[in-house]
Amino acid sequence: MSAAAAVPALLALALAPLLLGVTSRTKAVMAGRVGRPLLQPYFDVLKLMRKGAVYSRTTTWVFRAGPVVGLASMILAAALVPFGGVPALVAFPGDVLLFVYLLAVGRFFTVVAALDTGSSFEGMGASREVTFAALAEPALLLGLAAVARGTGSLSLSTMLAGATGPVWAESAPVLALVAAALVVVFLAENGRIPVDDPATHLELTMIHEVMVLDHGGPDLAFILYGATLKLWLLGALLVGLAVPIHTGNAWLDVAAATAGMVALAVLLGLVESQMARLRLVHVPNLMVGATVLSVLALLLTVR
Amino acid sequence: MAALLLGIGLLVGGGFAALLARRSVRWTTFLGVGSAIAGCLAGLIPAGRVLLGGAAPSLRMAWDVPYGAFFVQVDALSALFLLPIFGLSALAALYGAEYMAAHGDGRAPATTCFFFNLLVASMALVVVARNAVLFLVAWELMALASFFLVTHEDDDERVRDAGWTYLIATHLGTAWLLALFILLGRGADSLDFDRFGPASGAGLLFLLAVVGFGTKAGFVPFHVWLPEAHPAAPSHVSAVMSGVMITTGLYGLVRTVTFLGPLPVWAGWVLIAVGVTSGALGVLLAIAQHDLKRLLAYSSVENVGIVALGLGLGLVGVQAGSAPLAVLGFGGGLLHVVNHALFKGLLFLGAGAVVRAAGTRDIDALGGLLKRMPRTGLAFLVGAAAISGLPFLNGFVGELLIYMGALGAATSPGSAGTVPALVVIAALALMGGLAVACFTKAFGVIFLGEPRSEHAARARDPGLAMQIPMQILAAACLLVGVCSPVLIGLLAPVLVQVTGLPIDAVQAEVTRMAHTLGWLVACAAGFLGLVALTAGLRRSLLSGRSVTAAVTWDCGYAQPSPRMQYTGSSFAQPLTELFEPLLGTRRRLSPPEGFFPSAAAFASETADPFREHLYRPAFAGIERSLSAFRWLQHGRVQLYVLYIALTLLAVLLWRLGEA
Amino acid sequence: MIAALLLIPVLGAVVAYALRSNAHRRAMLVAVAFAHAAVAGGTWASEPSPWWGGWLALDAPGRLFLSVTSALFLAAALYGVAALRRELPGEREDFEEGFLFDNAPEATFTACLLLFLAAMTLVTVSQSFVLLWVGIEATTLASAPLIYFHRHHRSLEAAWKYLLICSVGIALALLGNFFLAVAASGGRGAPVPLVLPDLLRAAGTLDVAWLKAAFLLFLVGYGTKMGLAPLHAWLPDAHSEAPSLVSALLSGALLNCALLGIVRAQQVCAAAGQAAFGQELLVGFGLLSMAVAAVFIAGQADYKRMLAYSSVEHMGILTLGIGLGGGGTFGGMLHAVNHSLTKAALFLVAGNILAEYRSKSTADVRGVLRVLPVSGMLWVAGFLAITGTPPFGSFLSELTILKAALDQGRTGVAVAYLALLGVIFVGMATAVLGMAQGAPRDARGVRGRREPLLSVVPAGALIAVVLLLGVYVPPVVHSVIAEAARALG
Amino acid sequence: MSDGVDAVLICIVLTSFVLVGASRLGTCIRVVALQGVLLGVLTLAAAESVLSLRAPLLALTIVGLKGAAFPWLLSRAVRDADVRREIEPFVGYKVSLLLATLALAASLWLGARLPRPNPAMSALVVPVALFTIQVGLFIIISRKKALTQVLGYLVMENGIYAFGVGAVEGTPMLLELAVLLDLLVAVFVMGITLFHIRREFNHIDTDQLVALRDWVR
Repeated sequence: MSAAAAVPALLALALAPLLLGVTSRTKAVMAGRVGRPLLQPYFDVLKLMRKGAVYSRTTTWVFRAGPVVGLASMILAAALVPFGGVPALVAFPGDVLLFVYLLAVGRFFTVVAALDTGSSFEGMGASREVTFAALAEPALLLGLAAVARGTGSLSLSTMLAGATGPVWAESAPVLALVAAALVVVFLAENGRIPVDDPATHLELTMIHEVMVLDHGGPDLAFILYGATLKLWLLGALLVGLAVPIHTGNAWLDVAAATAGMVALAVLLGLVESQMARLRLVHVPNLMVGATVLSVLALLLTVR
Repeated sequence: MAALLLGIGLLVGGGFAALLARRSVRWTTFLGVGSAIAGCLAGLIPAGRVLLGGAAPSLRMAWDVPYGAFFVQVDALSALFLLPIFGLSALAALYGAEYMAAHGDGRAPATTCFFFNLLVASMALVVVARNAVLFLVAWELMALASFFLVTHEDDDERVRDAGWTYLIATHLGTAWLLALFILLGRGADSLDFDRFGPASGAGLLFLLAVVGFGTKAGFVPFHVWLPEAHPAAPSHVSAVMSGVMITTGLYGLVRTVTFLGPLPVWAGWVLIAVGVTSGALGVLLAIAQHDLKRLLAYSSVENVGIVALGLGLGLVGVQAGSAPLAVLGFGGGLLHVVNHALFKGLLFLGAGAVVRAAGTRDIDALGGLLKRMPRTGLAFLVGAAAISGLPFLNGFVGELLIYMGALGAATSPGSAGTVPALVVIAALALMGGLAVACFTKAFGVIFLGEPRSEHAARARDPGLAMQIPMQILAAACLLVGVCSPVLIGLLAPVLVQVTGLPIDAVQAEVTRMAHTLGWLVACAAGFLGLVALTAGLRRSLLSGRSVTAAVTWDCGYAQPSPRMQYTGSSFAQPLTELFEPLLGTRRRLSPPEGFFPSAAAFASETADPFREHLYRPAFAGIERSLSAFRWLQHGRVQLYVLYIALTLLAVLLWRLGEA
Repeated sequence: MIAALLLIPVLGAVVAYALRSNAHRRAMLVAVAFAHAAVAGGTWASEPSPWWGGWLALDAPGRLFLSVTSALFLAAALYGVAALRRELPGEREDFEEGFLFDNAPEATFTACLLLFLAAMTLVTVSQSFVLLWVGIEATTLASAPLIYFHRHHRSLEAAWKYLLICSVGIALALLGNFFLAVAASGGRGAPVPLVLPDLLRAAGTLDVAWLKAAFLLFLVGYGTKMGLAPLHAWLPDAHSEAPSLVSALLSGALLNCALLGIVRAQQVCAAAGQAAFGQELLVGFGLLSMAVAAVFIAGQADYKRMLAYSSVEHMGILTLGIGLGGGGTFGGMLHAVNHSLTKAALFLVAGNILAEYRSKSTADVRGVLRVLPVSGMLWVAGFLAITGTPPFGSFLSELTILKAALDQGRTGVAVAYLALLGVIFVGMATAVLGMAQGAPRDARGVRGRREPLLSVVPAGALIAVVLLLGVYVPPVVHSVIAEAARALG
Repeated sequence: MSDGVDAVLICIVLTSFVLVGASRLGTCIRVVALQGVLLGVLTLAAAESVLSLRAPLLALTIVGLKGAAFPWLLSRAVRDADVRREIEPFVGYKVSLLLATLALAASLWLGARLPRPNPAMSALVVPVALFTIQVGLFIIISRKKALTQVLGYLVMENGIYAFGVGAVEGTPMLLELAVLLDLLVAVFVMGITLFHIRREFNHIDTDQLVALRDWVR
């Protein structure tokens, strides 16, 4: 693997928080406010890293392990995702499955960490997290399967590299459907509106945010950073699929992809400022809808 | 072969010895458990040798029963199943030594030791038998031994019911097998396996096998005995039953497939359908349970479903003549059999430790055990992560193989296996997500938070005899995950035998898969590195900063109490509500009322839908229709003589009328 | 040798009637049983010479059933010592309706028991149809008083029904004998004496129509005695009311004797080339019996009646086997042996349970395994054996019969067979296990006491033999059964 | 010769009809006795040679037993157990007679189907025998009293015996002996049982004997 292969991972590590900044700025603008600086997420993470920590007497090492494992799995996942046509650091047939299941690892530990506090709020959040994730997983995997079928590869790098203009030309509806499904997964996995509302923390209707109520200091920093990474990675999948720009020049491609990411962040901001979050009982329908989209995509490829 | 027979002999002999030494608990335990462990170790030798490429030893002796012959053979397939059987049983026996002793319900554990050894011996015999009569005898012995183990605490009404349900289910299942084997050996005057050739009506025979063996394996809807029996048994027995005994059903199915030759196209579909239903319903029902051991039992149904998915894909592959699909499907399925033995055994042993320490199986009465029994907790966590199929543990590897097979079929355009493959992918994805939900619930509610009852608060880690097996199994889960590139090589001979593909084709697939797994291991190393890194970072950040302890953030409630915690039922509520139509969960709610509500209660219960809506009515119906004929025995002697007269008339008219 | 077989029990009966002391009489009973068993065992060693010009001789089926009968009688006699000890002298209370009743004098009982043995021996050794018939008639008359041992109205009713129904059956069988005589004296050729070898030799000359009619009458007549549905009506009553050791003999030995009658008839038919004629009927009766048994076993409230119906079931099974022919016949004969031993053991154990719990109701009995450990164990083992569970012998025989059915491609028969076996298993399992397991209800003052050796050893031995037959069928037994099966064509 | 036999056989049929139609216990017993005597006559009539000692002996025993002993035994039983003298049938007399006629027809049909056993002997033997047997069975089935069942059994035996004497030529003595033995012990034991029944229930109706059954309304 060449040095270039490290680029996607490094970009992810470096720029992930920026997306959050862009999104919140977009929302602020839409709301007619000035809003926080673009780099605010970086500041938050750094600030939190400098703080001490308060642990509930109920908690055990699991609580402390949660953020660590979560972040580690995200970083590893970052090594699997290509960016702008540049293959990922680690690419092998089947890495797509590893990627999906790494998300599961992160979830597993976040959830048990939340349960470790014995707080009913965090239990509630945990329960919802696993529920919706279980529903999101088929959508994600089937969507990826559709891409794999379209590109005849089982490795993310080649799959996304394969999603080029020509492919779009011939099977636009498939990729479009998959992209749509992935958008839903993207929103759900990252706990964004309309599935979840990252802005509030103590509503009984919260999912992701309420799980980390008891975390503070570096732990919270890890969680925050991990969340932005997740946002970036799923975004990268989406962009890699939806922005099939492949000039010969790697730098241009990367630049284009980055632009695409920013655009995605802005889009996300727009969505969040336009939509309200769904009632929880309706969220499953959204997930099932996404799964249906993936299945449709597959049927299109199978016929 | 000698070693195997020695092992079986040791097991049986030790069992009888334990019976004879009934009087003294110490001697019973020593003889029973000692012989069990020794026998298992002896039995492992030939299994290991064969898997490492040794020749398959076999022994054929005359046996003076109709159609019978004492014909046993350890080929690769047998060896693959012998491995978990002996391995897990040895550990369970060791565990049982302490478990039963402390379980002290006044009765010496002699009978338990005896039947445990008998169970292990018969399981081994089942997978090596090469004669239908021998197989069936071993098969029924296995059922009987496990039945007596299940009804160990038979003074409990529920345990008795569980026992009967089990005995009846397994006996009725065997009826199908009788028909299967006789039809296989049709016309022949011997029922040796090597006489069974590609039979006519393979499809019918296949269905017989699916029903007959599926009853033992716990395929939905033949699984009803499973969630009853496994909780009722002592935990080390549950571990063996759930970990390996039910997989003998899968063994039988695979073995039968090797006899049948070319199967109809729908055969693979049937298995996949079974796998989807078993997997999805199994895990959903598992999530809905409050009883820890019931939860684990249902999760066994799920895992059997996963195996069925793999085998089904394999069959489709064989019929479509696609080597990758066949190899990866069967490979994944069989590997998952071994993995399931490891983590399900581990989880049941852990559950046993919990039940013994806290005196209850009710998840909602537990909590905060990780502080009180840290070692058990750690082992259980590993098991939970493994069974959820999280990467770098053994559970993931098996599922990965099946996924790869399915994806491969899905991506190769125009392959016959596309649609089944996609079904499998969707099913596995859903099960994976639900499994995470299920076992975060199990681990989280039991081991984390605050204890919800006095018993739970007083729980302590068990002694070494129960610790060691759990730790070994936990280590094994890790090892299989990490050594997978090597281990998968061992599957090659088995796969050749099962798929009937040429060795080099299988070998090629296996090496391709090993390459992927190699990457996986590399990632595992990277993952460990990253974890260490982040952990180190966290430590260095926290060093010198204030780290204080407080109560859990309680949103300003005056008095947070353990009873305010999220219980298992509430954790599962969104899913149970979502899948209400499938599960038929019953809820009883008496909400708080008035300004000063005195008492409020909420209880939810999820009974087995098939037991409730299929079997209960069916059996009741049969009973009713039978009792409709009771008037025959009317009591009047005149009537009885009338029967005789009518019979005479009937036969005369029938037989002489035509003559 | 045959003379000894017949005379020992007869003389024994006379002496038993004469003897005054119960102790001596019981000792004598056991002694006779042993002697008879010894001689019967001897017949395996040396072929006994025919007697009465070949009217009395021992062929394969005869030897098979003679040995079973003798063994069962030995077991029953030993058990009888313990059982008779349990019978308190004078009036005792009936535990179902609470009235007082007394027993028949033990002298009569023992004498009838021994005559019963003599009669059954006669059946097994007689080659002449007439003697066979006389023997079966004699069994009825000898066993009726045994059923009426407890002198109260229920056992009297049972005895009356037994007597009347079986007499009717026997009468039909007698008519069968006449028909056979007609067939034998038929126009073609000289009259043939009704002795098996002669009949088999001259089978070709028999008049087919009369032969068929004769077979039908034998089937219905002896079938009544054998308990084939719907001719079985006497069986549950007699078995439930008779003392347990009598029930054991009725179920284990007597039914076989009746079967022997049918077997003989079938032998002649087969020799006359009419094997197929009977087989259809036998299959039909077999399945019907199993079905009827299933009806009454499912949810049966009285465990002795349950065992009785199970006898009907097994008579059905082995009739089915014989009806299938070929391997099925072998299975049927083997099953006859397995069933006799198992069922006798079960009845003996049932006697222990009855004596301890003083109730025949399945619902009243709980926790036998705790109260009477040995009996409880035998009870469960017997249940497993009777339902054809490996490693007990009946598994092999039932398997063989199923194989015969499937090999002949008679799927319908096989399916019905398996289904009925399943239903019956469920019915018996719930009853038997419910009795064996759990903790005893203390209502009836049930308290575990040491079980006298003689009350459990006989049953234990029988079960052990069945177990042995399940894992090893000795070649000599195998050959005899095979020979018996061959005789049936 | 043969017409003599026929005459006897017809008489037997008639007695059977009377038996079916009779309403009083005493009558029945007497009719059965009469039938016994008729059988004795039949034995003589059917014998090939009157000179042989066998036939008269047989006839004598038959008459002795069926004509005298059993009827006496039964009527004594009736006297001791002050039973009501009616038959108390389940099936009315007219219906019974109708059924009997049908039975006669059936037995004629059956007799016609079976090859004639003994050319020398009257063709009526087989049908009559079968008919008598059916009547016996019918009486057992359709009458309430235990005593009538014994009667029915006797009639059945009569039928069988008639068949034996009439149809089976040159059969070994054994068969007749068998019949006698059967009658002797069967009726003897039944008599004893009747005695016990009377002691137990103070009457000999069988509608009390329905305690043992698996069916409850």
